[in-house]
Amino acid sequence: MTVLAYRDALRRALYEEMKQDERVFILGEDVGAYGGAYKVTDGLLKEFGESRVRDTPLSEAIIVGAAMGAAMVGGRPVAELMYVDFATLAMDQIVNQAAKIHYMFGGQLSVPMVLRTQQGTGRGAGAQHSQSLESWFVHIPGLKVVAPYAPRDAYGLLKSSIRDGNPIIFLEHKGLYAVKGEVEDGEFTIPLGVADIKRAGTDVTIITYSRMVGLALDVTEKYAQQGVEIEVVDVRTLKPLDFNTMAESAGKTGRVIVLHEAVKTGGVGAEISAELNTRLFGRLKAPILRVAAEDVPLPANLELEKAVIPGADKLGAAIDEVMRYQQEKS
Amino acid sequence: MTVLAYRDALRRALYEEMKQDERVFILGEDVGAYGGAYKVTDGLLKEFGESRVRDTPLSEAIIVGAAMGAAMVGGRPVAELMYVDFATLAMDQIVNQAAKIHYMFGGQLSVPMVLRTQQGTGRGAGAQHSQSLESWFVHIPGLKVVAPYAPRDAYGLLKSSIRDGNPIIFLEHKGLYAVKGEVEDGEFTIPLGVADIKRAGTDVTIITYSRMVGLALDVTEKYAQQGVEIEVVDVRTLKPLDFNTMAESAGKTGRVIVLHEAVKTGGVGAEISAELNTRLFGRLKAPILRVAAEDVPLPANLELEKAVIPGADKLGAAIDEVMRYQQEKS
Amino acid sequence: MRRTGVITVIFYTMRKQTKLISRERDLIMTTDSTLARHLYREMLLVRRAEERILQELMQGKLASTMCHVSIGQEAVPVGVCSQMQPQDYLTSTHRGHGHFLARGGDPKRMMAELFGKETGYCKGRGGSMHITDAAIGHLGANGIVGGHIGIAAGAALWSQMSQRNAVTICFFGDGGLTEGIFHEAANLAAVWKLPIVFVCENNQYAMSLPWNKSVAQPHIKTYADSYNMKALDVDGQDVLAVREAAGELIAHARSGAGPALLGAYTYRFLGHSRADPSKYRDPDEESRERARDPLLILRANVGTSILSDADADAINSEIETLMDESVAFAEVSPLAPLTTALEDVYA
Amino acid sequence: MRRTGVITVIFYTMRKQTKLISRERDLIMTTDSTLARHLYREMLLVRRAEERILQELMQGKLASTMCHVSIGQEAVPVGVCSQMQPQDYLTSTHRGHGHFLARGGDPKRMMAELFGKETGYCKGRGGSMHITDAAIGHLGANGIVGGHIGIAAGAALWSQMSQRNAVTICFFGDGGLTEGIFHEAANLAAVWKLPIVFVCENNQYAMSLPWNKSVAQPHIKTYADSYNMKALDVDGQDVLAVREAAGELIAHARSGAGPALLGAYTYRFLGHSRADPSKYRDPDEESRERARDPLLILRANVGTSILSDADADAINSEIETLMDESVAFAEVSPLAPLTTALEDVYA
Ligand SMILES: Cc1ncc(C[n+]2csc(CCOP(=O)(O)OP(=O)(O)O)c2C)c(N)n1
Ligand SMILES: Cc1ncc(C[n+]2csc(CCOP(=O)(O)OP(=O)(O)O)c2C)c(N)n1
Ligand SMILES: [Mg+2]
Ligand SMILES: [Mg+2]
Repeated sequence: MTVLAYRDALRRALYEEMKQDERVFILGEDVGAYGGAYKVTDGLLKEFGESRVRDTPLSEAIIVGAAMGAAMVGGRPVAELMYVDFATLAMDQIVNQAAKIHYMFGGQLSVPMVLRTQQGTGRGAGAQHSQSLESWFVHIPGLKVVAPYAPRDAYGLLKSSIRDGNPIIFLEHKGLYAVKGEVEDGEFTIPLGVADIKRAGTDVTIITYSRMVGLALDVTEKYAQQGVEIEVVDVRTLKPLDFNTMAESAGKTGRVIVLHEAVKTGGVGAEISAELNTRLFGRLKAPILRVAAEDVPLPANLELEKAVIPGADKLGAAIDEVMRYQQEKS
Repeated sequence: MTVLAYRDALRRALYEEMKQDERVFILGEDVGAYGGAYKVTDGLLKEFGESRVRDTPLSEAIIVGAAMGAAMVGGRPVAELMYVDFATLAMDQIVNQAAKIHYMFGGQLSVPMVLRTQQGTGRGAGAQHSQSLESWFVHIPGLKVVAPYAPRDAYGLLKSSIRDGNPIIFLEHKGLYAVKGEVEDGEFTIPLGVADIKRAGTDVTIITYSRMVGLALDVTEKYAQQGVEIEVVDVRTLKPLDFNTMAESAGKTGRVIVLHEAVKTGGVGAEISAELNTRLFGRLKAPILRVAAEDVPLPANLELEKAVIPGADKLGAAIDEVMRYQQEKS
Repeated sequence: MRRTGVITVIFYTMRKQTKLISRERDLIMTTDSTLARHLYREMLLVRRAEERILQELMQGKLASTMCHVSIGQEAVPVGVCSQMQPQDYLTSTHRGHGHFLARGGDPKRMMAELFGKETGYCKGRGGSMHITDAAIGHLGANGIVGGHIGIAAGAALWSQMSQRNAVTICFFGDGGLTEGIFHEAANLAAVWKLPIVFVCENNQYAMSLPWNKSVAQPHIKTYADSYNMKALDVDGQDVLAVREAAGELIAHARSGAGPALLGAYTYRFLGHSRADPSKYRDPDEESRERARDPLLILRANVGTSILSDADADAINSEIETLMDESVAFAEVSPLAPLTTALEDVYA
Repeated sequence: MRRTGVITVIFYTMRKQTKLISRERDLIMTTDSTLARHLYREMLLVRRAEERILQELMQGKLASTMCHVSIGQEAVPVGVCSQMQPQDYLTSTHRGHGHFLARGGDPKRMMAELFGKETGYCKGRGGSMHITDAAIGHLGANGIVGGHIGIAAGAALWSQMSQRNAVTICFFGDGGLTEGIFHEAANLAAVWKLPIVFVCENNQYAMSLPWNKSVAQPHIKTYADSYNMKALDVDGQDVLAVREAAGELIAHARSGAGPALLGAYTYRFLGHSRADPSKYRDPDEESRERARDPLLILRANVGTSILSDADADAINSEIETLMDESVAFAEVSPLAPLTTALEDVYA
């Protein structure tokens, strides 16, 4: 075991995959000498040279386009978009092209490309640099979507993503890069599409991903002291979603909270809640609650930002609410 | 009462608003001499001239950008994007800019802009010209989203949209343009955010919008003959969603199907289902079912296309399924 | 030895004179007969295939409503593709039958694709607008104007990185020129010296939008200056001129000297799509431009000693047979089973 | 009478010589003292404001981590804005304090905005990157490189349609030049002859990306050729040269003759943001470029008879006081109540 920061775990994955597979290369803004806006690719230029660690001009559409085209003819690009907010400039390339090429062309071509980017709040970066847009990608057949929380998951899932053979949207979180966690020493991968129970519990299931896993874990102790055992399911991969693991946990606890940092309306929480409600109809003790950001753009002022995203208070209120159903109904 | 085709009802709204308000103007690809790819703006060039009906170069980002900027300083643009699939080229302008300007700049500026586009299947137009992307826009605070089915709704909602003062995503359907319906003769508007019960019923609520309202209405007769009275709720506006009307109907029937043409995963049906499940916890007779397109890109072959989008068979199966809960539970 | 001359063509939509490279009549005579026959055949193949496609479309045989023919523009894909090598790539547009056939795509499986059949190149899922043959380096016709330019840049990038000596040809229309991604791609290709040739097929209209309302100056090659890129503007009705210019630019790209831009000035003889009667065009302009048929121009330029009437007739009947066979193949092929609509979402 | 001369500046990142318009020393003497003092004051205002902002940032006083200063680049916004009329618009970038103050934005409410206070221009929701004063035609600083170019084009469009005689200034960086939307906007503006002046502030870096890895040729004005647009490249450290070039281009745009492009060559003296030690830059380059301080260049160019040391000192103390007042105003202003985070989503 080694303790690694999230960014270092990601870098280790990139480094190993580039060492092992000459087709893997990196492109994006400031990924070279600068080492990436959040320093994930730091040092890779020195190790692999300018051909495989490519600083691009500021042209997000062609960053994705060039990655996609290279992937179609034999490359294994890992493209970085500095903020997920800038993916808005490349949605045609991601959605109309990369996601559809394999299907639309009858399976003749494929797009083994990883698109790394980061999202979320925590820096008062304002409305245009703090969004969480995962639900857009989850809605697009042909894409896979990954959103790790723990450094070891970031490492293992990035490796699987690079090897996967499909266009992968790999969503990091700007607030996690410095967060540390244990990572096994040898090489390993973590399969896409498999959720992970980050804490076992019997009374409430919190389903979440990315930085909000941390928030969920944070509140569990307090509730454990009150005798409420919370299970935290980190879905890790958002497309495909591991409904089996989620439904199993939900069936056991009977109380589900879906927690994410994206705004509530149209968020991934809706998909999870809708599907679990259908699967577990009549077997839930309480309504599934969604704890998510308010339906507003994100303000730059850090205090205001905190006020609109989920915190321990809102999560706690939701836990209290679903637990009330115990008294009333059991 | 006049019987008007959808496209003619839309044109009437545009015509009237342009007559009444000099600030209203149209811009987009082929909106002038060509009359729009689907002929909605046909004849408006002759009536209002080249300054107010502006053919643009093929540059989707700047079509939206120019509309937005004009709106910020006094214009009332109605921009047309020929297919919603091309909105992927303008997502920064729509999402990072238009949707956020009022909030991010502290209320100093606003964007009274309507972005008309059309989506959906029915022409074998293939993976890049047939998507239904409403759930992306529904996820973005600051936007409003409209998706009319009936010609009179198209007319009344477009007029309200033009007058609204916010950026509106107005989603028409390529399969509805020729469909006719009654429209009242005098001028009228329909408020945004209010659902419409297109058929009253007591046993099952089908919540839907856009072209799928037609499918829902089509199946009701058959079921009425079997003694199953279906209520069809046309939400019409997708943001904000009229949950009061939906919850009232769902509370009454206890059985809810959400029907849309967008792919199921991450569709608006998830949001509707999640919210209704929470609001009506314990009061539903059957699980809320979602009937939606399969999670695949859309094939060009019209037969294959039909196979992946909801039809009477799939909708019927869902109705049968929720009705089975009557026998079991009541 | 440069054998191209310069002619001046008036672009009606621009009402400006534009100097274009074209073959000078007297230099053409050296052209060998095999080449002339090849170019004529390829152009006629595209012409006849599209005539046949229109016919089948009218009869309701096509599985999708999306279909755009390039009748009148055949010299551009044929001239350009005649200079491509087997390892090269190309990307194509919504108006892609010409690129596809000129690159050597199989008309049978193309027709089957348009009919939505299982034997089609894309198993019926793509149709005309997404016709593709990866095996011959054809990376897809694309429905998004400019959308495929990214693919082209990427194919060129990987060709460079993996030292394949391959050049990528990126066809796009005058409409594509005004999409932002063209500029992002041109700049990236220039900065990285990618082996790519951008071929702008300027048929003077993007749907109903005439060239003079689409851009503010008529010289495509001027766009290359921003990117320090080699460029030529050529008479796109003259297949020999196109071939020569393309040869020069492809060689430039292949040498590692960087990308290039070819502006080919042509004309769409028919409407944008079947739904379009082209009312926005001046009938006089249409007849003037239709008179500049690339098939006739080639025959006139090379003369009957190089390409005889008998040659032309033989080519014509070969192609007519091929078309009959292609349609027959498409007809008898089975429809793709409905369950295949759920396949191939992921690799 | 054109009073601009031409100097040649070597761009280290490009290792090419670029001819730029600059004031010739002997022609400057005619400049009046009021103007010189005004330009000096505006540049010093931007300089001192940003120095103060950095100081407050270090002390943790700013409400957001996003903050980009333009120290070294002051001559560009000041020279350009000195030619704007009250009815004109501008759009700005992430590095926007200069545009904001040069246009006449209030430093007090700006500082309050950076402190996240209710009295700030955006009620604390925007911060440095979205500083905006609609009342003076400032349509917002923008966090998306190139994102505001659409707004500028639209403001110019409506100015034209409503015959306001207003010109829109669109500031953007060398990084913005390679975003597709710049080209879409430039083309649209050219085809529609919109009254807009695109001002490319080329500070030779987009974060760590040097100009020579961003583009394939160094002349910004070359981009204008594609759009048949009037353009000038100017030494962006010489405020008088910027002012003159801007005057010419703004007049051109205002006359209805169409858009224009100004390439202003400047240098970012500090890092991209606080987090950036600029390790990717050659220290020699940095010191050479920092020696070309626009404040010093103006004083040297006009001489002490026009702008005396006493003038400069007086201006400096006026501004120091203003800065103290601005920070004090920001400090005492109340934080925006948390509930305001839920307001103004819709108009
Ligand atoms: C991004 C995008 N915008 C608009 C369209 C609709 N459309 C299809 S073809 C076409 C005209 C394209 O013009 P051009 O590039 O000149 O090609 P041509 O049709 O003349 O061959 C348009 C507007 C599209 N498919 N994609
Ligand atoms: C579309 C987009 N891409 C990337 C970024 C991240 N970013 C912010 S500023 C910047 C550099 C911009 O360079 P330039 O336009 O030259 O302006 P400068 O910072 O030099 O003033 C980058 C890459 C962004 N904000 N928006
Ligand atoms: Mg064209
Ligand atoms: Mg810069």
